[in-house]
Amino acid sequence: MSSVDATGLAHHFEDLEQQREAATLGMWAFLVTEIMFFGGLFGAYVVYRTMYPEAWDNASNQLDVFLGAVNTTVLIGSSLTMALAVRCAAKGNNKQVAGFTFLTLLLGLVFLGVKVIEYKHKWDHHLMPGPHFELNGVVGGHEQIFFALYFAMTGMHAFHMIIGAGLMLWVIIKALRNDYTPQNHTHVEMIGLYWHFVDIVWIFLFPLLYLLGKHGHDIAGAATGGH
Amino acid sequence: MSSNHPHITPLKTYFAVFATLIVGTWLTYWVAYKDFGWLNTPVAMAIAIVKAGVVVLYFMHVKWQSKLTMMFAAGGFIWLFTLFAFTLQDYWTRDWMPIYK
Amino acid sequence: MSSTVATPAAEPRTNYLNVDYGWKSWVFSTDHKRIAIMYLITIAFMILVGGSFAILVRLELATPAGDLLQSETYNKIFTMHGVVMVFFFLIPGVPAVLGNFLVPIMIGAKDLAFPKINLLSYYVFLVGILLTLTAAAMGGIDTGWTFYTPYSSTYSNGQVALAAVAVFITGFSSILTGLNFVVTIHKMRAPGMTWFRMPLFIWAHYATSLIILLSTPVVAITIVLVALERLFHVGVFDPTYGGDPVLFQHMFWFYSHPAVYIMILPAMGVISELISAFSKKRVFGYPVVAFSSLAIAVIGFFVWGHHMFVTGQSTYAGVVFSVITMLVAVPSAIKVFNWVSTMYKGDVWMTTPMCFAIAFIGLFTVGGLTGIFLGTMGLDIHMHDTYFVVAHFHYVMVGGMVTAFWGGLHFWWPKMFGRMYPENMGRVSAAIIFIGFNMTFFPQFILGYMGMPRRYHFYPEEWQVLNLLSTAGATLLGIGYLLPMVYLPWSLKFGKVASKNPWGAKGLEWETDSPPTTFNFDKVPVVTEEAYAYPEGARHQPEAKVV
Amino acid sequence: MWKGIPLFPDSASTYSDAVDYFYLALVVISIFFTVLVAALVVVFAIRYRTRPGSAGAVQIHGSHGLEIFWTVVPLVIVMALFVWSTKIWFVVTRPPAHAEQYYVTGKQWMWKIQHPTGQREINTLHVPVGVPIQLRMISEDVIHSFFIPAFRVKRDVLPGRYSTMWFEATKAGTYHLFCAEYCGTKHSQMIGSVIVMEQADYELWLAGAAAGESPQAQGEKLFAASRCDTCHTGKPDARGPDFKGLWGKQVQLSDGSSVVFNEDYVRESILVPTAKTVAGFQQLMPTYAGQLGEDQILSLIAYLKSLSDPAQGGAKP
Ligand code: HEA
Ligand code: HEA
Ligand code: HEC
Ligand code: CUA
Ligand SMILES: [Cu+2]
Repeated sequence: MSSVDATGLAHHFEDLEQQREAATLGMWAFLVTEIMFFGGLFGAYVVYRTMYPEAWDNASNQLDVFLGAVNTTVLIGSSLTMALAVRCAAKGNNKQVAGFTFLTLLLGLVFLGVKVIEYKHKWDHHLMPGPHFELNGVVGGHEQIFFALYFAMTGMHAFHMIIGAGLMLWVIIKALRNDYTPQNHTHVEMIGLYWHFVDIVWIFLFPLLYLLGKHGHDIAGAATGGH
Repeated sequence: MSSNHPHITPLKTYFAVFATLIVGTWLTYWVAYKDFGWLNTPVAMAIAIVKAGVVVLYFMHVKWQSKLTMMFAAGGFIWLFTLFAFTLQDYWTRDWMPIYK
Repeated sequence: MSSTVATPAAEPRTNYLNVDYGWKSWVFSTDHKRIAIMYLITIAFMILVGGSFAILVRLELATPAGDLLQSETYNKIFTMHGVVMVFFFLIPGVPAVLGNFLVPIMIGAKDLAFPKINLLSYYVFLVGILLTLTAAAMGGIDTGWTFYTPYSSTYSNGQVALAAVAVFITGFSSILTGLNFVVTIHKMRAPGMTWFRMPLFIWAHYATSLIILLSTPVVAITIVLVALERLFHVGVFDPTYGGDPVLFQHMFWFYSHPAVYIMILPAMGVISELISAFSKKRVFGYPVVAFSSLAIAVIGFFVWGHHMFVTGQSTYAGVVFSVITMLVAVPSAIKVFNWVSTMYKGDVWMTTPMCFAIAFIGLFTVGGLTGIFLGTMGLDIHMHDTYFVVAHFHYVMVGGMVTAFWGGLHFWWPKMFGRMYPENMGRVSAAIIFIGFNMTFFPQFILGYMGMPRRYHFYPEEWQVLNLLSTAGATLLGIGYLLPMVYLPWSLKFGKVASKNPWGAKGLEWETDSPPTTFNFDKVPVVTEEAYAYPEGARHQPEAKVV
Repeated sequence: MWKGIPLFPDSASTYSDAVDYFYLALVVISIFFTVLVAALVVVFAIRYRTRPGSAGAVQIHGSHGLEIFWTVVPLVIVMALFVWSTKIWFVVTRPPAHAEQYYVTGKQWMWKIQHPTGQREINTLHVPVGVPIQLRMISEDVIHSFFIPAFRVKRDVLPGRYSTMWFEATKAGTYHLFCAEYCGTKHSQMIGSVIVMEQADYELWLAGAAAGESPQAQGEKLFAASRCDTCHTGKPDARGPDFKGLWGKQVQLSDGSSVVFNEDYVRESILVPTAKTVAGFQQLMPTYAGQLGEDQILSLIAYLKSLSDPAQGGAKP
């Protein structure tokens, strides 16, 4: 069994350094798989966008840019608080770890809340892809594929955030139990890497989904939302 | 990590990165309403890549990590690019063949 | 190396098998060796399931009229055959059983880097199997193992969504295993175990793990899209909404071509070990063989379009994929020639594993060369989706990977269980498998060139003779496969007790007990020599021939 | 030419012999390497077998020369094969300029075929010897694949996009026609035959078969019946564009890009008119999705195409 000693060293490693290096490499290897996972969706996006550029502009104009931009800001903020939490853990300051992680969690929840509002809006306007999809009275246009990918991409992203939120709770509990020391806080670091990765995905999703076909539109009018 | 004492990044760096990200976000937003023709998307992507780059380097500490970690981080993106490139070479060359009289 | 003489100790030492008893000590075990054994049992069961489907396919095809099964049933059977064999036997076969057992031992580590994740990957795999079997029980799927849209997403009546979820979940199992291997090989090597002292088995697993990490996630998300499309008709691949069914094929083959190297690379690693051990020689051109694994892994990523030459891909894209397909054959050729040269002036001992290794070289060569037929576009127009393809991939997968699996299993059997298998039985079954295999699949090359399409329940009468021959061969092959499934378990109780190193082979795994202790070594080994450092004039010692 | 040998299917198209020669070359190369490898393995296994008093292994680390040799030789061989096969590939995929146009629609589980002269057939294709024939194919449901082993040609038939293949039969006879892409329950029964006839016999057959109207004529009728002509009047003030002389030309779109006026574009314009809007026009055209079947769309295409054909005089509504 992978028994763990008092310093947090599992039996099959030689020392904490080896253990930590293994964890970091393992996390990055995992993130590589995540890149390819979202990459499949981005690939489909690129292919269809080259096939149906007009539909893409049209459909993108249905999204609420302002909410999207706000959410981007929120998520970036949560990335900052996460980075700060990791920094405090490296100093062994468990109280601050709990505090910053809690902030991160909060910002994450704000993001998900905004997403719910956006989804609700799509639902109300028949923009859920499927047999009932309808845009400006047209049924079965290529815009539907945009929305299928929009929901798949943002849905997968939100799903990753929900898992991240669970992990945050775990960090908070461990921090409140004073588990982190300057020598052994790999746990927070790894979860931090995961959270930053989720942020990066959104950094690409925001311009690709929300900001197409905007030129010619009025930037001020955008603030009140698409429709 | 190359040493058992983890790198502690100065707070200033973190806030600078944060500022870059925020500025980047609203810059993309603003730029999207300008008409650059086909350049709109490349510009937006360039900003996104810079943003992702600073997150990877500073927030995710890759700047201070072993070469191996850097290779893995870079490898993921490079591979993704090959997936795109080799898929698109199909779509972009489909109507080169003059089968339509 | 200490004594190699088999002395059944009065008081057996504690080893990973007898250290703990009771089912809990197995199902919650994080010991990589116990997990490997659990995989072995599961996979043995799956080959019986998949093999039974194969037998049904062959029985049906014994006559041109589809008189044994309904068309729909036939379609479900070959689909289940492909799905079970590929996802639940071939992909996990060597890595999750032999790799799991041997990777840590061969590099002198106590365990894989993440033992809990290793256990998790086993259970994820089990869930995948259960879901697949549920899907089969609830009506099955009839899409072919390739799940091509829009048939799978819109028209099929089968349990596509459930099967898709099952494949998705199984993908995670292999990702977790691959991740564990990559980190273990990078970070857990014993002192002195430099990259160029690693056995080629480890190189092969490293290359395989990279492919798993980079390709599996793409098929995972693709399968999610198919399931979404199936459940909610979202239109990603549906042509009525402007979706492109060919996009699915790109995304599917981006995984599934590299996946064929996931299947063959570990098998090639096994063959390198076998040939070296039984020729008492260092593998000829060791670094070249090591790098050829990486070359296959990397180049193998850019050939996927050779499955799509006639499916509506651009004519020019076909050219690009074809030329890279030609390139990927070269590192495989290099491997074959290096194996052959390793035997030159060796001290060759034709044990069962060596018989399998030699069968592998021959069958893989035929399978690989027919891959060239398919990779050249002018021919593939005619051969695509005919029995020529079926014969090609059974030669590489069954003649290649499965043969190597049997060879490796026999080779390391004494290490895994501390008992020898009955040698002569082993040689006989190797011979039966070799003959039965060729009889089953060689006629299919001819059928393919004659134009018999695959996945056909009915076929024109003029092709019955060859089909009958194939069915007869399959029966022989089935018997060949059943034999080890009987005598190997038998040997657990009645086989001769094995010494530490019954083959007199090099490698860290032969320096520890048979079976090894829980932490593999009493103290961390220090490596001072390169892999396969057999001395000049090395001979198989008569006393080592315990069999 | 391989008729006596049962290892080859009939060879009955202009390029089928070329494919066979290439195949034979590959077979020879494969036999060479397989025999070489097998012989070496067997000889080594016997010659160097372990036995009391055997010499023992001679440790050889490797040889740069040999490694280079067996890297370069296969490389040269496969590159040569690649070049050879790619030549065949372009012959088979590039239809000659004046091939006769046949239309094929695949659906679960049958082939519907229409001759340029209007005759319709199901699961059988009659063709004359010595005439290059191009098939334009589309599927109504899933992916199928049109496969004629005797001609050494196959091509997938996709839903939502036209694919094409061509052949010129060289020998009268009846040959297998298969669906080669798995398409569901009766995939193995989606078969038929290709009947190659001498030119004169073909004429006779055409005369005997229930001759329909030519696809263009059908398309022309449909153009009126579907009220396309209310907008596409061909007059300068028409609500929709004029099609005369447009075939194969670039069409300017309202967003500045352009697109080729071909089968796929016309089909898209009919089914999803919103997808691309022609420069200088309003997006007024209704969708015909669900109203026109693939066969009908093919007829409309044949008609629109004929409007650009000088031989047809560009008949206008
Ligand atoms: C273990 C699995 C495995 C392996 C290793 C391979 C290896 C190869 N495969 Fe195969 N293949 C499959 C499994 C595999 N394949 C499967 C499952 C399918 C069908 C999927 C489906 O549709 O269901 C398939 C289908 C398939 C196709 C598509 C056919 C079609 O559908 O139309 C093609 C086309 O290029 C192809 C090519 C190749 C090539 C070039 C290699 C090469 O890597 C082979 C290299 C090896 C050698 C060349 C032999 C050794 C060399 C020598 C002894 C030296 C002499 C060599 C030369 C002079 C060249 N394969
Ligand atoms: C690892 C992969 C693997 C393995 C090991 C096998 C093993 C076998 N396969 Fe197949 N096969 C595939 C992978 C594999 N296959 C794939 C991917 C497809 C494509 C599916 C698709 O089109 O979607 C396919 C398709 C396929 C077809 C084509 C079906 C069609 O297109 O219509 C055929 C036909 O002969 C076939 C036959 C066989 C046979 C006879 C064996 C034999 O080697 C099996 C021998 C094993 C046993 C027999 C089991 C042990 C014994 C018993 C269970 C006891 C009962 C037996 C007796 C009493 C004799 N397989
Ligand atoms: C209500 C008027 C209307 C009807 C009816 C109509 N069209 Fe159109 N069509 C248009 C307009 C307007 C355009 C140009 C704008 C656009 O591209 O959507 C157009 C564009 C087209 C184009 C692309 C033309 C180009 O020059 O690129 C094709 C092809 C076409 N129509 C075919 C048809 C066919 C076939 C029918 C009947 C089955 C039909 N149309 C019926 C109004 C109509
Ligand atoms: Cu149509 Cu198979
Ligand atoms: Cu392949």
